[in-house]
Amino acid sequence: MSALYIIAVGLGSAFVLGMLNERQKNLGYVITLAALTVMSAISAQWLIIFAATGAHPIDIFTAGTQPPFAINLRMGVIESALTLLISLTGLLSAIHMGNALVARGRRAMAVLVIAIMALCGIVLTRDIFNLFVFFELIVIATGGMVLLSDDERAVSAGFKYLIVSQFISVLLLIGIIFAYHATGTLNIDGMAEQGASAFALAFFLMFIAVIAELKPFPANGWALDIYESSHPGFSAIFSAATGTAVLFAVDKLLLIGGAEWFPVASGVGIVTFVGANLLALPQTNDRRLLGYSSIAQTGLILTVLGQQDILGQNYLFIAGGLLLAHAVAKAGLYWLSDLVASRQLTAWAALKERPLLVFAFVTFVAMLCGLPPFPGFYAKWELAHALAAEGRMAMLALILFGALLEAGYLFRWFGYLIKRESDEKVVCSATQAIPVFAAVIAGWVLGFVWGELSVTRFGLNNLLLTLPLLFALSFLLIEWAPAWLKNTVAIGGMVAFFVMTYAEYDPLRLIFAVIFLIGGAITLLASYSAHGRRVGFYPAAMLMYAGMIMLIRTTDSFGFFAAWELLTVGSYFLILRGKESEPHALSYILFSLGGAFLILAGFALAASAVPPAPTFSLANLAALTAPVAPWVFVLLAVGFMTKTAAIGVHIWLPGAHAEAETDVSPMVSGILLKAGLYGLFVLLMAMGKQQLFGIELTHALLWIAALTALLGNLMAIFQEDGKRLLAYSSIGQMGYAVFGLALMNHLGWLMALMFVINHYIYKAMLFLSVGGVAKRTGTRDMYKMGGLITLMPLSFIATLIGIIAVSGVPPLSGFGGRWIFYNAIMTSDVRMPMVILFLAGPIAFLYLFRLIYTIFLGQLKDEFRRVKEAPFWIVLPQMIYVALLMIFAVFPGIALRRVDEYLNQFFPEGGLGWSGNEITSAYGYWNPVSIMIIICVIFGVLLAWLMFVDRKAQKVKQFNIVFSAEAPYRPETTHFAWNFFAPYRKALGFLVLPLATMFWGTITGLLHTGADIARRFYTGNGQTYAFHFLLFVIVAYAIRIGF
Amino acid sequence: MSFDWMKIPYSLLTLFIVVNYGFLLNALIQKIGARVGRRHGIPIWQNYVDMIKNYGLRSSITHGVMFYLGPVFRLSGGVGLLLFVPTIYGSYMFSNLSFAGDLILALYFVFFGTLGMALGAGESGHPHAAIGITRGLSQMTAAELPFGLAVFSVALQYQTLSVTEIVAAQQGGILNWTLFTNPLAVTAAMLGFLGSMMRPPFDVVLAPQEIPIGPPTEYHSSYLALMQTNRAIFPVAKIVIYMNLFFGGADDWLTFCFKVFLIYLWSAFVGVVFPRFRVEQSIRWFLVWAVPLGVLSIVVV
Amino acid sequence: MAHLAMATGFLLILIGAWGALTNRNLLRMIVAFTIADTGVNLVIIAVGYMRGRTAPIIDGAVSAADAVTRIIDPVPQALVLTAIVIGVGVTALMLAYTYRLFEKKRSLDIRDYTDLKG
Amino acid sequence: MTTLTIMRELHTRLKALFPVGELTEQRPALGFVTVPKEHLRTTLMHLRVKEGFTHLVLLTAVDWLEEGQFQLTYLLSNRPLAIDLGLRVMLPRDAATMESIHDVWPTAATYQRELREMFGIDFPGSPRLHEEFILEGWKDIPPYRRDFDTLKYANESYSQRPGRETHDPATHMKQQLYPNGR
Amino acid sequence: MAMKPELMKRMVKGPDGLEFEVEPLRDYYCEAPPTVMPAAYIKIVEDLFNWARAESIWILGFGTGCGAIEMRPLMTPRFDAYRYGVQWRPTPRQANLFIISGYLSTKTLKRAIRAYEQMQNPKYVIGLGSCTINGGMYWDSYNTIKRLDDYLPVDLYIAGCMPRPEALLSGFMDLKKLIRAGKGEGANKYVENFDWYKANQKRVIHDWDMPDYNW
Repeated sequence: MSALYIIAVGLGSAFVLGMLNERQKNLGYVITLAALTVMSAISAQWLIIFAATGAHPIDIFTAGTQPPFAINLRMGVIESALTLLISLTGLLSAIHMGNALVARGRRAMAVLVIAIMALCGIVLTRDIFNLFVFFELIVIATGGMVLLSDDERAVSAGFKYLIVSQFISVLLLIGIIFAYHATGTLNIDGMAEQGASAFALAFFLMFIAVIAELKPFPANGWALDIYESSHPGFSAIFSAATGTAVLFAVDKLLLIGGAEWFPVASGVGIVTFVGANLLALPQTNDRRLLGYSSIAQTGLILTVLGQQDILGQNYLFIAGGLLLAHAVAKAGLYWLSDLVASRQLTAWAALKERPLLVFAFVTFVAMLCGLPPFPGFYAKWELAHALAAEGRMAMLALILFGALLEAGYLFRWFGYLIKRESDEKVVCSATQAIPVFAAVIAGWVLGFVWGELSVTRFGLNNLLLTLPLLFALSFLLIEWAPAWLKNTVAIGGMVAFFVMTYAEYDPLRLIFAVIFLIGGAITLLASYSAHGRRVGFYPAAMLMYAGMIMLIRTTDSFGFFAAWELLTVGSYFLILRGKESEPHALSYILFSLGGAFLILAGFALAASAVPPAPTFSLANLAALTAPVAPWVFVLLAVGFMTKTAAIGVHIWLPGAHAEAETDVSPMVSGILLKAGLYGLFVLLMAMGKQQLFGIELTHALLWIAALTALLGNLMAIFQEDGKRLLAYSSIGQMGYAVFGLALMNHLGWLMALMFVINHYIYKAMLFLSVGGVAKRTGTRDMYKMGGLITLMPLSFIATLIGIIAVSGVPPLSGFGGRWIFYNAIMTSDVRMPMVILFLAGPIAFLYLFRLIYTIFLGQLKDEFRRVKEAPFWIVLPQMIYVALLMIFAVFPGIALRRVDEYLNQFFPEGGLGWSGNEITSAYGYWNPVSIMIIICVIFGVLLAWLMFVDRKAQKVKQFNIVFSAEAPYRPETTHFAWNFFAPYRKALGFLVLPLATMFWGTITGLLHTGADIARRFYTGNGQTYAFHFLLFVIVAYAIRIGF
Repeated sequence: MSFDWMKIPYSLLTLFIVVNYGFLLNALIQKIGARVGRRHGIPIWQNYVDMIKNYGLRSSITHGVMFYLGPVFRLSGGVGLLLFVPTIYGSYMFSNLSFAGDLILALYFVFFGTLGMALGAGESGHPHAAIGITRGLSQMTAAELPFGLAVFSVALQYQTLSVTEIVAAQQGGILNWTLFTNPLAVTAAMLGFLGSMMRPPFDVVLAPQEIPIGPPTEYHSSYLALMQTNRAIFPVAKIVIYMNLFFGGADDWLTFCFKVFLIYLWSAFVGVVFPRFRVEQSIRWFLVWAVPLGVLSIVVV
Repeated sequence: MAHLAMATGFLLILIGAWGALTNRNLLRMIVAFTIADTGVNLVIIAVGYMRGRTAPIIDGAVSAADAVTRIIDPVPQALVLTAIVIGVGVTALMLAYTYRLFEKKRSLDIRDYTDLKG
Repeated sequence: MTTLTIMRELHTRLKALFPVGELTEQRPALGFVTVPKEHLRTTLMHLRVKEGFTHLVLLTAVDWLEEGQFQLTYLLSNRPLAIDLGLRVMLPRDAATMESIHDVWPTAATYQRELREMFGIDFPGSPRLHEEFILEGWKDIPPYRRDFDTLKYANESYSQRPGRETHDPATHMKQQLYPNGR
Repeated sequence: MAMKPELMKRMVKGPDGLEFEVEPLRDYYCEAPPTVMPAAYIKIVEDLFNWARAESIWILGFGTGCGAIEMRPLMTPRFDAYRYGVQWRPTPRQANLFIISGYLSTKTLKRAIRAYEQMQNPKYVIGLGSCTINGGMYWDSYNTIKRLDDYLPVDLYIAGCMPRPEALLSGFMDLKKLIRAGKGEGANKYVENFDWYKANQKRVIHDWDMPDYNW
């Protein structure tokens, strides 16, 4: 059926509706739905035709003549897709607004149909004046639709909109008529042939008017009022469909304007993207926030349109991906917002009782943030690479900055949804659910389509076809199952995957694979202790593990980045599940996304120098040379270090790890942190030493690592919260590992690997045991515990072994790490950072002793006299870890020897010698078996002696202590635990001022203050908005054309 | 693995000599301290008597497993530290069990006893024990730092981590000692040494008048006897490391006794002259006076 | 003549814009917009005008054959017609809105309708 | 001006304001006056605020068993002038209750605790008044009351070692030093 | 008898919400009775031990009365008790000798009993000054015990008010002889007559708020 029928059906049904009896409301509604269905069907039919056959666009001539004498419409693959999007949005919104439409009657329905028709018209038409007419129709229709809302304030919002629209139409008309005067045609293609330079001012007027329809920042106050007050069904159209149509109109105008107008589009776009996102930060009203987000997204797409000169034909892939993701997600969110009774963001917490709706929300937020596997992700990747390839790093930086802001408020919102309390009930009728889930399905389908497109166009990878991700996503389908079943499936899947693939890894990756898969499976054993269905846990956890295993399996930059994002998102959901984790999860995702964006920028920059873009083998990083290479290094290194929580970007870690659930903490600490280390491994393996401004970057890394180790350890000793203590300890341990890597020699790397293995084992073990204690005692404050050794002996043993291992005291495996460390720094010529690391070493004793003493030793408290040992499933993995630790302590060779050989290809010099049980380096030697035997023998002999001479010792109770001849008052006042290292704080407390927290706090504070100041310009007065608009035009004119 | 079983009696011989020397040395140093105060001081065999008495006590109590194991850890730490380092340079008999590891092993094994003791004292549930441990650990972090730096400086200087090789490099005249070839490192280490000997001005850990008497508050009878034995072994074992690293090691037991005595005397000498620091004062003292020397020694070596 | 019309048109647009921006009264603003619309229409007409030609009506006075040389460009006139229609529609809508607003708050001052902002 | 005249002038001023008794001049820098119970607080406040007696040296009691009265003595000190003034308050012994002054001088709370334990004088509102102070588990009448027979109590509670002799120190030493008499 | 509030039974709610009773005297203190500790089976070993005990007298640093001031000079160059293997320990766990240095008020008696019981067998008590013998100048005091051996097994009295340090040194010598002769069995005597001692103690300590034996 001809595309003209879209218009015809729209107009015709509107007329029919107009002729209906006022009371035939249901009939009218049926007609409306039918009309919209037909319009959608036509669009869909054309889309299928074009997509299947790759046919050329078809021009439809009206009035029987060719342009310029008559209006012509064009239907192509893009047009069909857009009209389908618009009409489907319309249809779904109509379903969604069913009650409101029926209540308001046929006029409202007619206006809706007209609006959709006009939007399709904008997409289809190739005539500039026709464009104007459709625009005016939309203005009128919008004016009508706004009144659908129950919100009284919508009326004033609509009026403001009309005021500004009047100005826009004046500009547009004047522009059109002068453009016509100059070219003698109204046909867009005709005008394009002549070029806009002949009628620059006229074109400027048209262009700026159309852009104004996109509600560019800061001339957009009027539009936000509409978003906030109108019916969410209409807001969905206003955001998704109107935005789409107008963007396409801009695209058409850019045909006329040509390359010299691209910068205008880019400039307006990027200012809008950043500005609107910034202003969205302080919003508390959900719909207004969505409005800002819509504006920001259109701004981003406008930017992409403006970058056509470098994007070439890819701009459709990028802009399309962004546009579709935005439209689907935004429409979905608006529809979803109707289910929430109150308008504060926090009121969305009501949704959390409905897992499906939460899933929908997650899908939409992920789409908006451009997370894999949604279209925005592929688009973002392409865009970044294209921008970097042309050296437009400033633009890329702005885009990423804006995207980070957007992620900030969206994830904060998601945090509210999951973590806040709401006493409102969500009532979700079928008509409200259908559109939302249609959008969800559309989102996933689009993700698949864009994945396929990325394969065919760029040779990227369709993430939705990768096995680990599919495995993770499949847990969504079995969410109804009990937790133990899902846990078994998860463990089985991970082990099976390892068995299937272990032969494919080189020794280095094998270690990571073992930790990620087998290690992950062991930590999952602890999850058997959870009851119920544990909705949301397994998809998130499996997503994280999928990301991690994809990370080490991939060889190209795209796969790496995609995996990185997946594991970030998965771990975010996991962390968010913790009790008080809302702010910490937010800072985690922000730092992680910030880091991910740096990685993206780094890859993009690298790709610009190592073809083939847009994805390249990671090994090719080695081919990078001077001007680019150090920057790539810096970007990637900083990106990875946000994950290893290097000092400065560490502030997310303590809260995130401490607040996470008992079995999640070991995952995110013991396993997830290794992803960052793996990234650094890959980076350094490929790029080695780089210099920037004469600074050896690995030296800078050494400094950062040493400071991280020192300050992480120092901060750990002042924690009262056991899990926080462990979290800070992780920061310190990661400092050691990064230090080893940055040493850039054989033993340094071996040490880093040793830390990878050790840290996984003992940190997972310690987190489990402390988590188990916290679970039993109901608190994480260590000073509230004490004396639990007899009640929780197994947890105590795990902790004891753990702290001996962490501190590096022989004979346990921590010593191996220290031994390799000393041998490694012997060959390094950088000495000052080592001094810092030396200081960090003994400090570990302080917090480790505090951990075990204040929890297990000292005085048992009244209320914990009856606590039981931690649940079996939490103790079991700990015991496995104890065994592993012992084995690894005595036979480090089983893991290290192969890696040692493997590292020879990078650093032929300075490996270890393995003769029998003895391990030798160029400087020293170490015989773990002998050490273990000697120490055990000495210890055993002395113990036997003591047991002989002291065989009659009377076991006494906790208050049988010499208390200066007094009696202890209560266990609480006798247990010395709070502010345990007070003298240390007096001496060195100044080192642990929370400078990084203050720094980031100031930055976010400044952003919020700035946004709040900017908000004051949005006075709510329609005239002010009109004035903003005129000012915007003038400024744009001044910048573009000059006075 | 072929193990040289003769190592065992030889090591026990070393242990025997060092224990006795340690007992006598402790008493001697105590007597020297007493003479500074113009007292007669304890009999030279007093430490033996005390130890026998403590073993001879008939009753004892225990607060739990870790409390029981604490002294065992402590003494194992001392014995192990002694045996992991060759005592007499060039002697097969008295190279002890140093085949198991190098300098790093010795450095980290120092903490074995400390940690075990801290755990044992911790289980006694006595707040003074915990306070003493926080003080001890806090001070240790600062006091070990200059020593660690000096050790690293020496290792860099001789390009080895093997104690035997370090001693070997210092042979051939007093001027080959690290004391003269790397005076900065030695100075730093000897300042750090003061902090690890539990003598004034760094004895706030025990502080008998204030938190009687810190970690061992609850220990008595045979536990205390074990700890006394360690008191005899541990300083000597530690001094052996200093001697080997900085003062040319010892070729025979006579040199050994003499050097150990002199090094021990250094801490006693400072101890009788200076009053006591608070913990944060001693931390600052080490960071201000000793650590910069250590850093300097690493930079210039 | 055409220039005069065009100048008048722009003047009207400016007056309309000025009026819309300075008047607080909703009705006055609508009037101002109408003036601006008129101005725009005038400009369009003026752009399409060609000296010495006649109206683009093909009847007895102007035959279809020589229409190309005799009549002025018909397109702007067609556009104006459309523009007028649309202008009327928008004006009507604005008036309806004003009525609703007035019903709600009994005020015609635009400053009273700032419930939504920021 | 001598300390004595200062003291006398102070007494004159006090007398004009409060119904205080005559000044007992113990030493030039130490005097005592008797104050009615109900005027104690105002007098104390006046001395503290206007006359510079900022320091409560002690608060103690005397048991005038025969008069059936307790005498409380509030000893105040004026540091700059280096003079001490004691305020005496007489309480009936059978209803020994006195207003607490711990809000004026916090140290008074300790004295009042002691007085309650040793004399049984009540100070309503004084902090921790009824906690044991020196005696633990005391069940008899307060031991500083003069009707408490300490010897009898000691004999009842403790076993005396037989063979104990008591000597008057003066005669005993005389006998020791000059056994032959003089 | 008024029990201190912290020693009273109390209901406590565990983290799992279950309530249970905590009785401090039962739950926080060891209730085991003391036992007689026999000498080493082999006589020569016991002789060696007795010699060592005699030559290594560790005094508990606990001054109960004015006699405490006489013990300080013992550590000074003039008297230097260290010569004789005598030294002070700050904790009863490590001390063997308890010197009750002068008058002992009932309140201090309670602390003295605690400290004594926390010392390890064998342990010795010296009563210093006439107050420990028969009350001395406090013979009629309502608050001071008159005969120390009613409450603790005294090995040796040093008479005087106060005895000078020389007398103390002489007392140490006598104590050494006792110990070496195997007569320093006060601890076992205490256990053997435990009920008698406890009865005496409880008669004067009215607020007995500790277990019968303070381990």
